[in-house]
Amino acid sequence: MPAMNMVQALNSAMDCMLERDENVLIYGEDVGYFGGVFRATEGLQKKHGQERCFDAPIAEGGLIGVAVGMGAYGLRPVVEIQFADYIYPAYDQIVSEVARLRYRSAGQFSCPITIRAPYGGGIFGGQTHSQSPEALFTHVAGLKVVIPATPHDAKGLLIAAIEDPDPVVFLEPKRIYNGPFDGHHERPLTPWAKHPDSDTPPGYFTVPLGRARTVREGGAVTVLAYGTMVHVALAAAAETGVDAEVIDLRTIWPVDIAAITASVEKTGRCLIAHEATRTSGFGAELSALVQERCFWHLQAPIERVTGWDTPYPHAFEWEYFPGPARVGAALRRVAETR
Amino acid sequence: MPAMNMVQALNSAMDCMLERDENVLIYGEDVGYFGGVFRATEGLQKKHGQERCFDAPIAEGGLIGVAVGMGAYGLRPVVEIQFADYIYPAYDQIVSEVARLRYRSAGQFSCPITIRAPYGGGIFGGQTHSQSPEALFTHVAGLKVVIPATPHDAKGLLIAAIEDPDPVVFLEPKRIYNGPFDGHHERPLTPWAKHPDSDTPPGYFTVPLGRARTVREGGAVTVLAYGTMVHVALAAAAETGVDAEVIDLRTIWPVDIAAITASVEKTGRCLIAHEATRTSGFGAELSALVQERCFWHLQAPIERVTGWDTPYPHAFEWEYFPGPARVGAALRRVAETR
Amino acid sequence: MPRANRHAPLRPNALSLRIPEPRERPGEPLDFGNLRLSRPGALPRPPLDATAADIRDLAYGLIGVLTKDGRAVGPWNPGLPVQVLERGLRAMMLTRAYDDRMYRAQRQGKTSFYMKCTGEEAVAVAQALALAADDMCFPTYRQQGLLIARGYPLAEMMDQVFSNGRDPLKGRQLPVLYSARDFGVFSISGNLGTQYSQAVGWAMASAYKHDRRIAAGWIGEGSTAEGDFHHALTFAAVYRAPVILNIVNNQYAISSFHGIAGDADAPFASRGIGYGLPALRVDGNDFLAVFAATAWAAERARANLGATVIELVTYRAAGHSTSDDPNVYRPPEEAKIWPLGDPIDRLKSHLIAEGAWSEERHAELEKTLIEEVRAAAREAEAVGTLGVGDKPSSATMFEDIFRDQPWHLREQRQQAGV
Amino acid sequence: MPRANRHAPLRPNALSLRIPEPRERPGEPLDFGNLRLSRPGALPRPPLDATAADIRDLAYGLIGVLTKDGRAVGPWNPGLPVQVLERGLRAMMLTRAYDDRMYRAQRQGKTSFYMKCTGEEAVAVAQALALAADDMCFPTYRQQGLLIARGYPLAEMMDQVFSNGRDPLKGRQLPVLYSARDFGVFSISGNLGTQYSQAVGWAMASAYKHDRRIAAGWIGEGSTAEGDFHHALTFAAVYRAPVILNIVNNQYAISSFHGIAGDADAPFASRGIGYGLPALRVDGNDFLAVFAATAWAAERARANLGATVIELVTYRAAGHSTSDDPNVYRPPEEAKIWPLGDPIDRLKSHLIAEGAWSEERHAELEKTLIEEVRAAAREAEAVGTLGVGDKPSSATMFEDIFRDQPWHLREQRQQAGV
Ligand SMILES: Cc1ncc(C[n+]2csc(CCOP(=O)(O)OP(=O)(O)O)c2C)c(N)n1
Ligand SMILES: Cc1ncc(C[n+]2csc(CCOP(=O)(O)OP(=O)(O)O)c2C)c(N)n1
Ligand SMILES: [Mg+2]
Ligand SMILES: [Mg+2]
Repeated sequence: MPAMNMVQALNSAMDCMLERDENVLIYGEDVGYFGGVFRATEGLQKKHGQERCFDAPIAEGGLIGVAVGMGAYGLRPVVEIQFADYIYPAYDQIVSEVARLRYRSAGQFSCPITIRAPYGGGIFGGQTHSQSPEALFTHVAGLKVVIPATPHDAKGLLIAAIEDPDPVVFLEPKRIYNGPFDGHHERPLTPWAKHPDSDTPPGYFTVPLGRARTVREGGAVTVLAYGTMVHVALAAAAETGVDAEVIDLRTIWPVDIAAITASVEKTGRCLIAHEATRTSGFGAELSALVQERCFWHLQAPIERVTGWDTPYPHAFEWEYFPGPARVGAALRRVAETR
Repeated sequence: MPAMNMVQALNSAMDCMLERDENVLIYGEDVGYFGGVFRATEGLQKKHGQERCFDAPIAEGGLIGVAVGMGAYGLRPVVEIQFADYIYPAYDQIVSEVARLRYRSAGQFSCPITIRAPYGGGIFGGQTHSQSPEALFTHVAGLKVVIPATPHDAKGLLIAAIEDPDPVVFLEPKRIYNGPFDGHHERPLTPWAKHPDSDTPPGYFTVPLGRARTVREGGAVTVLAYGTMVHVALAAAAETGVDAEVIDLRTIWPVDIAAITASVEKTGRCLIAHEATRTSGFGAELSALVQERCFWHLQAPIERVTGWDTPYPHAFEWEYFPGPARVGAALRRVAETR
Repeated sequence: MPRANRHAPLRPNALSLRIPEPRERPGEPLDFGNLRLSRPGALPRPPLDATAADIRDLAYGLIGVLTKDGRAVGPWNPGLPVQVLERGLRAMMLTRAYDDRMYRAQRQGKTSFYMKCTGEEAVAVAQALALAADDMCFPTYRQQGLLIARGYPLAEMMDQVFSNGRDPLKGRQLPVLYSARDFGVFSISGNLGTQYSQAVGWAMASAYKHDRRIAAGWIGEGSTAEGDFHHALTFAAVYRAPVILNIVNNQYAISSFHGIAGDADAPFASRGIGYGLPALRVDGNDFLAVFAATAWAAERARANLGATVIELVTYRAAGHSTSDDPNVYRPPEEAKIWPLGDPIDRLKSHLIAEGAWSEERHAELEKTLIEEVRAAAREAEAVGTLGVGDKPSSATMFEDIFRDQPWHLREQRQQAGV
Repeated sequence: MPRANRHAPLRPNALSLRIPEPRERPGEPLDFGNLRLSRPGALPRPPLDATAADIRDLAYGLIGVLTKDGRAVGPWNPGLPVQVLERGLRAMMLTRAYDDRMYRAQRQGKTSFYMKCTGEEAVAVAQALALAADDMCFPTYRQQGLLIARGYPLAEMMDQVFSNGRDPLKGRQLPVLYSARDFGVFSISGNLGTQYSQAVGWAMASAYKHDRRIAAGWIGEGSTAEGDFHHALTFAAVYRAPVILNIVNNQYAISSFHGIAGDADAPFASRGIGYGLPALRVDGNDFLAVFAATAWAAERARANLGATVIELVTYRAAGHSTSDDPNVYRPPEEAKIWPLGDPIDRLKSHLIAEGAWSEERHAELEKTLIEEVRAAAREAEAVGTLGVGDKPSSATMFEDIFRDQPWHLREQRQQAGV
């Protein structure tokens, strides 16, 4: 199978769906002729035509409002929000309309739209190009939230999201677009081509929503992660020697609760890692779920390693980013607490 | 001291601040001549003049954007969002501007604004007049979130919020505007006048932000609640006979962590109650905090009694609302788990 | 003196804030100075392919057809056959009878909430008749006339208002937030403005699929201040979407008057001008004018010439909803002396002037319609009213969040014991 | 054929979607057909108290003062003393020199990101000179000329760009997102559009306090599509706020051209018309025209007559930022043959035509300014550049979230070990 980086995999997924389903169309800021600021839609307008992939005005609320109408007509729009940090102007349309339409119309109307947005830190983007807003969507009934960690999953999950009958917020960890960044910014980035999970079928395939993937088996501590933090967690496990079981959640809501509880019941210990600010981050929900379901198995407090409760400061990229050192230290604490 | 209901107490707080500080002004939809759909600003325009309390266009994003500019000038605007369910069009201004201004300008500019919004269910308002979005604000670094449960606290906390140098999201449990509703919708509502906490000083006073209040001492289970749920929890405790310690958080962020841990270390058990949807609700953060800090004291799993992960359905007001029966049953479970 | 605007600066050359005030408050003399009226028949009807730039003036006048004495005059006279006029009159009268009944039902505690469109019936009814049956409507809560004109069963509307066991929306929505896919009416949102850009999206989809159907969106004058209004006009202009963007100016939001939404210095219709969209300002209580303007915009959209903005000037004769008393914030007599009159009276007078109608037939029809409503109400109330009788099963509360119910909702349903 | 719009319907009378395309793409002939030019001096300068309705035409023409041969003509000629023109020329040239230096610094890896305003210098510089020093500015990232014209120290601007130990913003903001309260410049947001309604709020506050200061907001033509733009115009109109609302139309967003923001059928200035706001469309590369239009709007606002919308037509000669290569999406030669020329060249020619300037003095000044910038750069780089040398202490990362640091941030600071 061809090795793809994550951008190529996303591009391939959209190319494939434009090919298969004429109800699929793509629009967003700079996605047409230019191909998107991260090149995810490069070549798609040229290949499939202007009406299938085009530029839109800078109005995220408008992008989503229009998508709701298109979805009601029967189309499956794939909307790119240039950075997750800029999704808030669309928050009312997402929370009040996208998420509720099927419910409030008792199934008369649905909203089969996919909202793509690059998210996360590690690129010196400062506080408005580095955010991780996933928890602002997991709290909203009616939304699915998907976050891939490899090119293979990025393609399979994006196709599954586009085909899903319900709205999907598809967050792309932009720091790993080009390679499995593990938090070691001082080292050169290994390109995806050198990573087995870059093997991606050229054609149509899906990775089902709602299923986690155990990327490292282990008996000592369960690590729950997604996006870039999956690779950071793997690095931390390798460097500390802690026999961690690292689970890539992939779909963070509805989360694969069975996979989580099975693992924690086995290890008795749990560490949660995400880039988002700590308070009311998705880690809080994971912690509560694990505590409620695995209380009698827990041998140590569940810990959270997260971004700080501050905006993401430009000069402190690595002081802010929860890298392998912080994750590793927490891993040791959780593993060694008696 | 005069007995006030919660609306009178809020009105009195604003009246008092309009009197004391000419930099305080109030605006929002229907708050001027009409006095607000819940009458919270009744008479304030007539008494203090049009420029001090006036109607605004129906554009929540505009209401807050304008408030940011006023705050930068040096005013202390108090903005009413007619229902918390309608705050989302302002979400970008709140998250990207209000919450971050002091930080990103390194203190050159601040945002001393107060955003008032009635929230919560129990009034047959359907899914767009019943929401509890507090967790969407606790996740945002730079916001304080305050929720009063009595007239006395409503006035003291609102004055403290208006005087606070930083932005405060002030959520008002509209179901208890007129009386301490405890979830027993089948019984007539006791008016505030009959409740000791309606005693409210007529003049200026504050209730400090960041401090919880133990409304019922007990040794068996710590119950963490705010807003209407404080009264539901008290009813559940009384009805089950469980010796619960009920804590009214009052300021949910930054939360009074000392009060929480002290109580849970004493009881070894904890129940969290809120109206908001369960997943990624503020209960998740409370659960995570308690588990992290009191793990070795916990004798039973921390439970959450919350709204369901659905919109608030008009016909199912009481099936949705987490009333004393559900809270009571959970209280028993938590108390009796061995 | 609180009411007065402090326009006179305190210090020389000091600035001051202007807070718009209506010209009339309870107990004050009435004056409709800001209405910008035109003589019926006075304004031209441009060719379909006129550019927005050619017809800017139409945003500042008031397109009208019906004269005081009930004659239909001028280029906008659609010259409709009597049968169509009678259908329109009937639908408007039925809408009013329905509103009255449901309003009383709420007062009797049979439901939690209700909103009338009294005085504004011509807007939804005439527009429903001017559109094709399969054109898609994105209304607010005040266009119940669309459903009624399109023949949606009254009893089913009532089922929704009562959230009873037969409510097509399973008791999930506040009364009047209907959804009727099969009648080309989109799910009505409780959040103002959101439907406006959605209407544009639906129209873009129709164009994308080389369909022939167009969309229509409605928004209240107060809600034009929301960002969605601007998004709708922007996207409609950019992609030349086949959509009609209606602004229903009924003079009030809840308590606040049109001036708070920003028409002191320019009428709402003129908002369209800055986007290069044709903008028509229409007497919304003139059935013929509303029909003609809508038909013009619909033809234009179907000819692939893009969107039209229409301001429909009308008057909200009732309270905003069952939750407010309008006499607190506006003069009670205002409705009666409203310069544009009542849409039903005016169409009635026209039909009578045309010799096609009479007071007797009118009274007769009114009786019939009230009876029709009463029968529907009996049927719906027999099923159930809010909290009484048959209601949707509680288990449905956990359905339709997603097409397939995930584990957490299954679990919660079990916890709820339903 | 992807590029072509399928305007020809597939089926008879079938609808189709219009996707706006610029008239030129790389490798295609150039044509500035949509520029709506007017002859310099051709448009009238209305009295301050003219109503918006009186002067609608000014939104469709192009206010200009400088002729091709460098003469200043017409009613908008502000007749400025040579010293002011020289100050303006100097500030524009300094801005360009600063941009060039910082752009290279980014290329050399001394910072993460940079944005130039090359070709647009007249906008911020002429407006800074036309405003009072204590009027409050709410700019975007492309009005660095405001800071430079108001005398903000270059080295401090560089400290911000380098996020070094002397950065007044403590390394928290992306380069160019300055904040300079003491110079009347609001904290620049990374989120487009938000500052626009904030400017209106500041102006409302000034009016509320019977102050004399006014506010000015800037927004790019691409960002006018955001809801904040609409909120700003709505609130400014309703409360008659003393604010100048500038739309900087530099033809491009990032890669997308002005047509995607919706000016195919109406210029951006005309957006103001629907709110009843005076709207001026101005040659943004004509220093004198920009100054005169801004002065007119400022005087009007100070006279308590409210807000003015100004579209400044200019051209973004450089890339959007250091992150894009403009030659991928637009013809490289476009900048050179841009009909409105270069603002610095044009003011220079005017001064020479006036006999107040010469090529020699110009070259001389250019050298001096480049030296001034180099000196400032040396100073700033000596303190530190991104990741090198002195940077703010990590502990500051946890400060200024609130005025007083709450327990959770104290705790997190300790966990961070700083
Ligand atoms: C986003 C939002 N903000 C506020 C409200 C509360 N609200 C409901 S109706 C209304 C007034 C709307 O006035 P208008 O747009 O003129 O419509 P009308 O009721 O006159 O038909 C308000 C403020 C809401 N439903 N949604
Ligand atoms: C809300 C938001 N959406 C998207 C972006 C990404 N973005 C940054 S600049 C830009 C283009 C802005 O174009 P324009 O408004 O014309 O300003 P210009 O750069 O031309 O001065 C975009 C899309 C953003 N910063 N904020
Ligand atoms: Mg209205
Ligand atoms: Mg631009």
